Amino acid sequence: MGFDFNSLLAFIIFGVTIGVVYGIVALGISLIYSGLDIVHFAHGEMYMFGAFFGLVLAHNVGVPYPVALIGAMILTAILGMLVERVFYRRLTRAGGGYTVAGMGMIICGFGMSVALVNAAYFFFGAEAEPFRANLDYIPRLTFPGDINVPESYVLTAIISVLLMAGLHYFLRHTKTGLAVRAVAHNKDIAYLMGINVPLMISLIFGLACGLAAAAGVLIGPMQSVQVEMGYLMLMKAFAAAVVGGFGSLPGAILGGIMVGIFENLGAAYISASHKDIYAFLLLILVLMFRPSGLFGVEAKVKA
Amino acid sequence: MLEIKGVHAGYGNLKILRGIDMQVPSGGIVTLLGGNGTGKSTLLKAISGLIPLMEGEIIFDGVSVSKLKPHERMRLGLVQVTQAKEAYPAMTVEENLVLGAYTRKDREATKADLQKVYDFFPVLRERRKQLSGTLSGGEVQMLVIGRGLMASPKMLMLDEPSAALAPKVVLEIFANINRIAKSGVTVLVVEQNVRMALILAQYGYIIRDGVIMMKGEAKKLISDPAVKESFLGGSVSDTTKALRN
Amino acid sequence: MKLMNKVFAGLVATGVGLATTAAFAGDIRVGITMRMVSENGQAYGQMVMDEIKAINDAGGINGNMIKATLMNDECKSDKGVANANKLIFQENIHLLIGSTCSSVSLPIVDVTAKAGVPQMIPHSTNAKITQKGSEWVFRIPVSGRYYGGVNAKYVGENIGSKIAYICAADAASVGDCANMEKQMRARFGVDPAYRADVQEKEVDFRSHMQKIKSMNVDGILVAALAETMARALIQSYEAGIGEDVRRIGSSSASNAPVPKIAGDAAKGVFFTAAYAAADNRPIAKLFNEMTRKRYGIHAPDHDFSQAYDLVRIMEIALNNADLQLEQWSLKQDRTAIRDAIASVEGYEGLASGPISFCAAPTPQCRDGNRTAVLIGYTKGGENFETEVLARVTMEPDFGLE
Amino acid sequence: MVFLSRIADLIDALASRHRLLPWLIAYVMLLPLPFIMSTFFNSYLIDLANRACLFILLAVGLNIVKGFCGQVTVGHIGLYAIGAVTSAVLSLEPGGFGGALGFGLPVWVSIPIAILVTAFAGLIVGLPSVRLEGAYLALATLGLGESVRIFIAVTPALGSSTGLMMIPAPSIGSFVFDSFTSYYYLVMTAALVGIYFSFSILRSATGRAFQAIREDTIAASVNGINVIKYKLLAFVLSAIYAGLAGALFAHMPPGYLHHNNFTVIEMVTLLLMVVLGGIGNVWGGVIGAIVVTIAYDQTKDLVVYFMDRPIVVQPLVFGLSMVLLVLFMPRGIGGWFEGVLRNRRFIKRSEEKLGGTARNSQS
Amino acid sequence: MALLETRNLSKSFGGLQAIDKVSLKVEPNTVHGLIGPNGSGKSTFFNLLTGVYQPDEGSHISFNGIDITRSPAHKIAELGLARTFQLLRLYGELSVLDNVMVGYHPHTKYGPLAPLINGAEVRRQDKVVREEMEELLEFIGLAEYAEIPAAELSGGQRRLLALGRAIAMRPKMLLLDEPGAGLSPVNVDNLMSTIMTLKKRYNLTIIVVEHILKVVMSTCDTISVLDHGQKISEGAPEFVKGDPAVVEAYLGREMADEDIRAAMDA
Repeated sequence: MGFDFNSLLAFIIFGVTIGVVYGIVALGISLIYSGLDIVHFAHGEMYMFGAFFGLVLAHNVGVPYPVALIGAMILTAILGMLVERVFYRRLTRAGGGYTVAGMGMIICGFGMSVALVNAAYFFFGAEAEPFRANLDYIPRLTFPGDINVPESYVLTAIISVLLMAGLHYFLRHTKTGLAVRAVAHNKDIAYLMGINVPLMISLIFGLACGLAAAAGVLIGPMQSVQVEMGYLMLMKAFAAAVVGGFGSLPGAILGGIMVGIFENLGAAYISASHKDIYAFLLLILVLMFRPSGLFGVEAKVKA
Repeated sequence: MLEIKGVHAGYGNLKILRGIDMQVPSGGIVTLLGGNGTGKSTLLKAISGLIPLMEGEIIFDGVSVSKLKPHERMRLGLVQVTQAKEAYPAMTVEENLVLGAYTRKDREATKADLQKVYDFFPVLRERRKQLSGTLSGGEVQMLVIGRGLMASPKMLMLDEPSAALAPKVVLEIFANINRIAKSGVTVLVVEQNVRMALILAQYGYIIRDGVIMMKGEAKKLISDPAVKESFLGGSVSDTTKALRN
Repeated sequence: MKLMNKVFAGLVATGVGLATTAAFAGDIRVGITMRMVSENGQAYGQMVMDEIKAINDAGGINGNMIKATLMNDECKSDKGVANANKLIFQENIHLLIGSTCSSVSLPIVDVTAKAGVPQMIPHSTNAKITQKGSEWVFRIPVSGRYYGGVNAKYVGENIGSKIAYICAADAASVGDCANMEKQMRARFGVDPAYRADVQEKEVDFRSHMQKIKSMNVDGILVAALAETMARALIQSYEAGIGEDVRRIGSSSASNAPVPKIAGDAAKGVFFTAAYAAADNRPIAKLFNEMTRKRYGIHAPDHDFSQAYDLVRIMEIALNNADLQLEQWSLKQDRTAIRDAIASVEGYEGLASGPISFCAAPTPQCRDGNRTAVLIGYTKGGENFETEVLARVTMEPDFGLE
Repeated sequence: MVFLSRIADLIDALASRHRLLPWLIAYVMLLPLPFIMSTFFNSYLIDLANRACLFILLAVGLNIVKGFCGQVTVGHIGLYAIGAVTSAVLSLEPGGFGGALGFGLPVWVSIPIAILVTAFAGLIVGLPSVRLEGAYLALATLGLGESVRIFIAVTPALGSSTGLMMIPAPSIGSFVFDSFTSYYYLVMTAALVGIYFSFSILRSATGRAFQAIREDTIAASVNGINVIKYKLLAFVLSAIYAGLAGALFAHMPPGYLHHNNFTVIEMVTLLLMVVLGGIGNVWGGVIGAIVVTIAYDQTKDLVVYFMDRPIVVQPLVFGLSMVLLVLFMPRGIGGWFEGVLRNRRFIKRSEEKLGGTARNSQS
Repeated sequence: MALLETRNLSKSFGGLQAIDKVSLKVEPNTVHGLIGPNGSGKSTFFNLLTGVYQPDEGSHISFNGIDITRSPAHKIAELGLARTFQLLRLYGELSVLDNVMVGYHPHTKYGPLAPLINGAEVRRQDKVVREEMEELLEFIGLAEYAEIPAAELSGGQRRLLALGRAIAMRPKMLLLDEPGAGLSPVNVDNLMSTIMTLKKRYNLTIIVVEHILKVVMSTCDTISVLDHGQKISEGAPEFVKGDPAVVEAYLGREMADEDIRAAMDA
């Protein structure tokens, strides 16, 4: 296959557009990790539930797409908080405080993931559903070299930027955001500051799950919505979070974009059938040689 | 102000405090002395609510707080200043201080208090935009005390304010604590530095193995040979004397 | 803690208890293993069970009831083999129906061959299933080797020979792709203009479409399972590939999710399958009506028709077989059923053409259905519409070396 | 409780005669199982027992790295896949039916080679553990395990989507291990030997070193344990178990392998076995494997109708039970079992000491 | 010849100089005390000696004539340098007996794979080791708790076990990190007499970090004083006691109580 800059540019653009979605999910994973020291293995299912909530709102209730997006974020946030309250909290408290990761947490996360997927079968069925959204008000971008970027991707990019900016503003410039950061760093001291730590933990979980839901609703119109969509996204998002530096929020987005570009280039120039391996490869390489991630500051690696 | 009645507490099955009784009268400074692993940090955690009580009761300002969560106790004005190493290093000095006032709703008064803290510790004003991780040990200690003050406490509990600080800085910090007490805040200082703490405080408790071994007026304790005898973590001169006896 | 222990002890006890349920005489025992996780999968399973119940309600087979046991194999070979073993050795079935996935049917062929149990394949197109030389296997659907030939012939004659291939990594699609490529080469001497092997559940085809766009191909073959194919179709339009480039589907294009998800992008797609909902025969219309009413689907795809045909062929064979249905006669009854199925000839059901089997354990005998229909979508979406472009019957040994 | 104690006493008594005696008796007791099953129940149960034995091997192996050594690995199923595919490819006829790679080696040669290859792969899976721990290690091993599966799924030489088929069954002379019963003797022996070796490791300096690393890595290194070496050793040992289980799975009739036998769901099942049995407990892994295999088999046709839709509830129950187990029974069945035995030993020792002059400890 | 010698030992974490060019010699068969205020770097010093931390460039540590500056922790342990931890770091889930048997690990004569290859030899040797370790437990008074998980012991018993685990390593030198923390004075006395007995019995050289000055003063032959990562004084207890640098580090300027009080009131 000949090499030309136009197609290279195209692959990079495609990588970025899908990468931001990885980034949003990774953002949630990073948020939960830095806040609660939990690697949330059921986050892909939150993403899936978010997509379905959005679908139900948009198709069955008939609200406009942006409303469905916000509604799905809220509903999934509530679901996430419920799961955290009912299950994870028990596990963390047993270990004294809110920080006991390790094996129990990982197994619990996997079990939760399996349970949520199968609960979703009950409600949504196994069939893939198309997510049709009227996005005529979004411009369709055309890049030089005849590269089309459809509306849904443009919208995704815009919303991702908005979400990131919103999250940044919330964490840096509001009092609650300050409290969230305090809880993330050390729960005991946050308690002594008079912060309602359990509430903040719920908030962190809710926020993270809301972000995953946003990713689900955004990706709906690009791909279809299906109960088993979560797992692969989870893997990509993990890769993104690790590449960007676990716990680093801007790193998560950058990591997502890197994973997106990396796997698109790999698929285009090496082999398309190994596409999913590239994300893992990146994940493993980063973990082996720079566990703190490419943009991370601090990683929980032993001394 | 604070009354502790027969408190038993610990972690999991491990009981560390075995029946602590203590009173901190309103106004003034009380010190709690003890070496490493004697249970003084555990007692502080029990008072501020980070660990649940197994037995006993804690009454603050006439209200039983035994069942309250830490943030609820803090809203009553029972504020604990953490050890200096527990400032939030990734936040700026000002963010740390604002966090101290997290529970307060009165914005204007909070702002005024922020200025008051800056007046109290001018060095913090100079460094308000710096990340607290870049401060020196003494500055961080001032920061955490200032953060405690931001909550407009009725009672302030300090956890080893002299730890890992140069003697000169310790003196400065203790002078500040004295000023805070004079402004009407009740202070409980937990210390290993016996002599300095007993000079600062009016009343002292000595804890060992999870029980109060000795208590009394600071002036009496400081000259009590029994204190020197029993308290083995004291200064060299104290110990030297103890050895000679 | 104590309670949990009791629960598990109970579980184990029930397990052993269930395992001892002895098979009783007088019933024709049929075991079914299929993928029950997808909605369609459940609907087929449901239909097979419903049809068997209808037979029973109408008096059974010569007065004997059919006792059907349905198990889910999740489209996983180890689970499918375990199901088959359980059905054969624990339930003592006379006949096995399964599986819907080629990768599960393939190992089960060996199980049934060794145990001596007739196996009817409801929906697995991989050509190797019948090439293993088992006396006991019967395939109702059209083998993948025929599809490739029909597709290639039509494409080469009507569209052009410059074709781009997008092949997903599931067993059926890999076969479809390879067969089509082979036939295009054999018939027209052309190699693929572009070929991309993608993952089974690939979601992003844009880089391939971008490359294909710059190549001015005559057509694009998308061989993938339904949802994956639908995504590829949509993205081909998003990339700006015009309608003049024909989209060719693999046989999964017959599944309802394709037009449902792809929407307008499904229009103009054509593919080969074993049944067309646009079939005008009265029996087909009745069948469409029946599935629509019973299972609430817009139009049955060829998986439904094949499952339906399977039950009918089974009914014919069971009626013809001389069955004792006693405890001692299990082996004899199984052989009788096998021979009865092998002697079904010229069955005209819903399928595209007549289905005939014969006794030899060869693909020629056991790939009973050799007629593929060329179908085109004229409208996408939930209420999709199709048209029949052609109907082609192949020689029995077509596609075999 | 008393009953358990009795059995333990009996085993102790037997072991004091000769330490292999309990094992031999267990082996002899397991020998007639296929005949009992096929006579009184049905021969499918032998097949079930065979699969249970494979899972016992896997679970016991996983326990070495996870339970003894405390390394959180989620890539074990990838090793299982490597063992299976290697042995299959080596023993398949060249240019055989499936279109996959084949070397035509005898099964008895291919299995040991597969174990060696898997052991080497285990070393590689273990490498991240040198630098990473906890969640990071879980992610790295998950990535490696999934990469193995995807690699198999897209490589035609390794079966890809059609799978590897007609993998020969092991044979001695003209006797072929292709029936449930004959294969039972193969896998049962392997499982029992596996359990025995697992105990041997646990009760040696090697096992103590593993556990010390699990409890406190820094203390272990200061106690003179080469932490890196022992961590890798644990990975390699568990890989050997996985490789053996994989190879035996590959050659088990009908001799078919497909990449979807090695997905994360299978890994989760394996985790469930280990957790249910009790992490770090050898018998726990065995009990877990047996219980889960039977429960899985018996619930697979359990269907519940919800909104007129038939729902296979098993995976849901399975996921939930995993969460609940971790929450309410974190030490599993084996942990409870262990507690009973430990109390028994303590009581015994105290009785021996009764009246002795053991110096009392302080405080 | 000194058994342990450090030259210019330094370690910094980020910007913080935890240990700053400390040179130290420990003679065989002595008890060497290491004291200093909180945060003066005593624990870091131990961590450097035992290979838990890697020292900075230019540092040098030799033990028994062998350079161990960059040796990994397990190699150092094999050379005969054992230690206890301030937070004990026992293997909580392991039985008391197993804890000390792990301590014996450096002297295990069979390879790690021996249990798979030569089980009989493993059992024979383990039996010998077990008897020896039970004897040790008997000596420290934990024999009847041998089968109990270490986590279920009381505080004092745990300290003893930590000591026992270190002794089981058959070390030439033992580093004790605050062995008396959290013990009552009576128990501290008991502990010290136990340590001294052990020293004689096993012919040990000991470095002890301790807060309780009484312990240090009464048991040590030599004392080194650390402050802010630097060695500020060294010598016999009597000398250290009177060294103005030490007094300064612990007390600040020599001030009368009244002067301090006045300064606080200012």
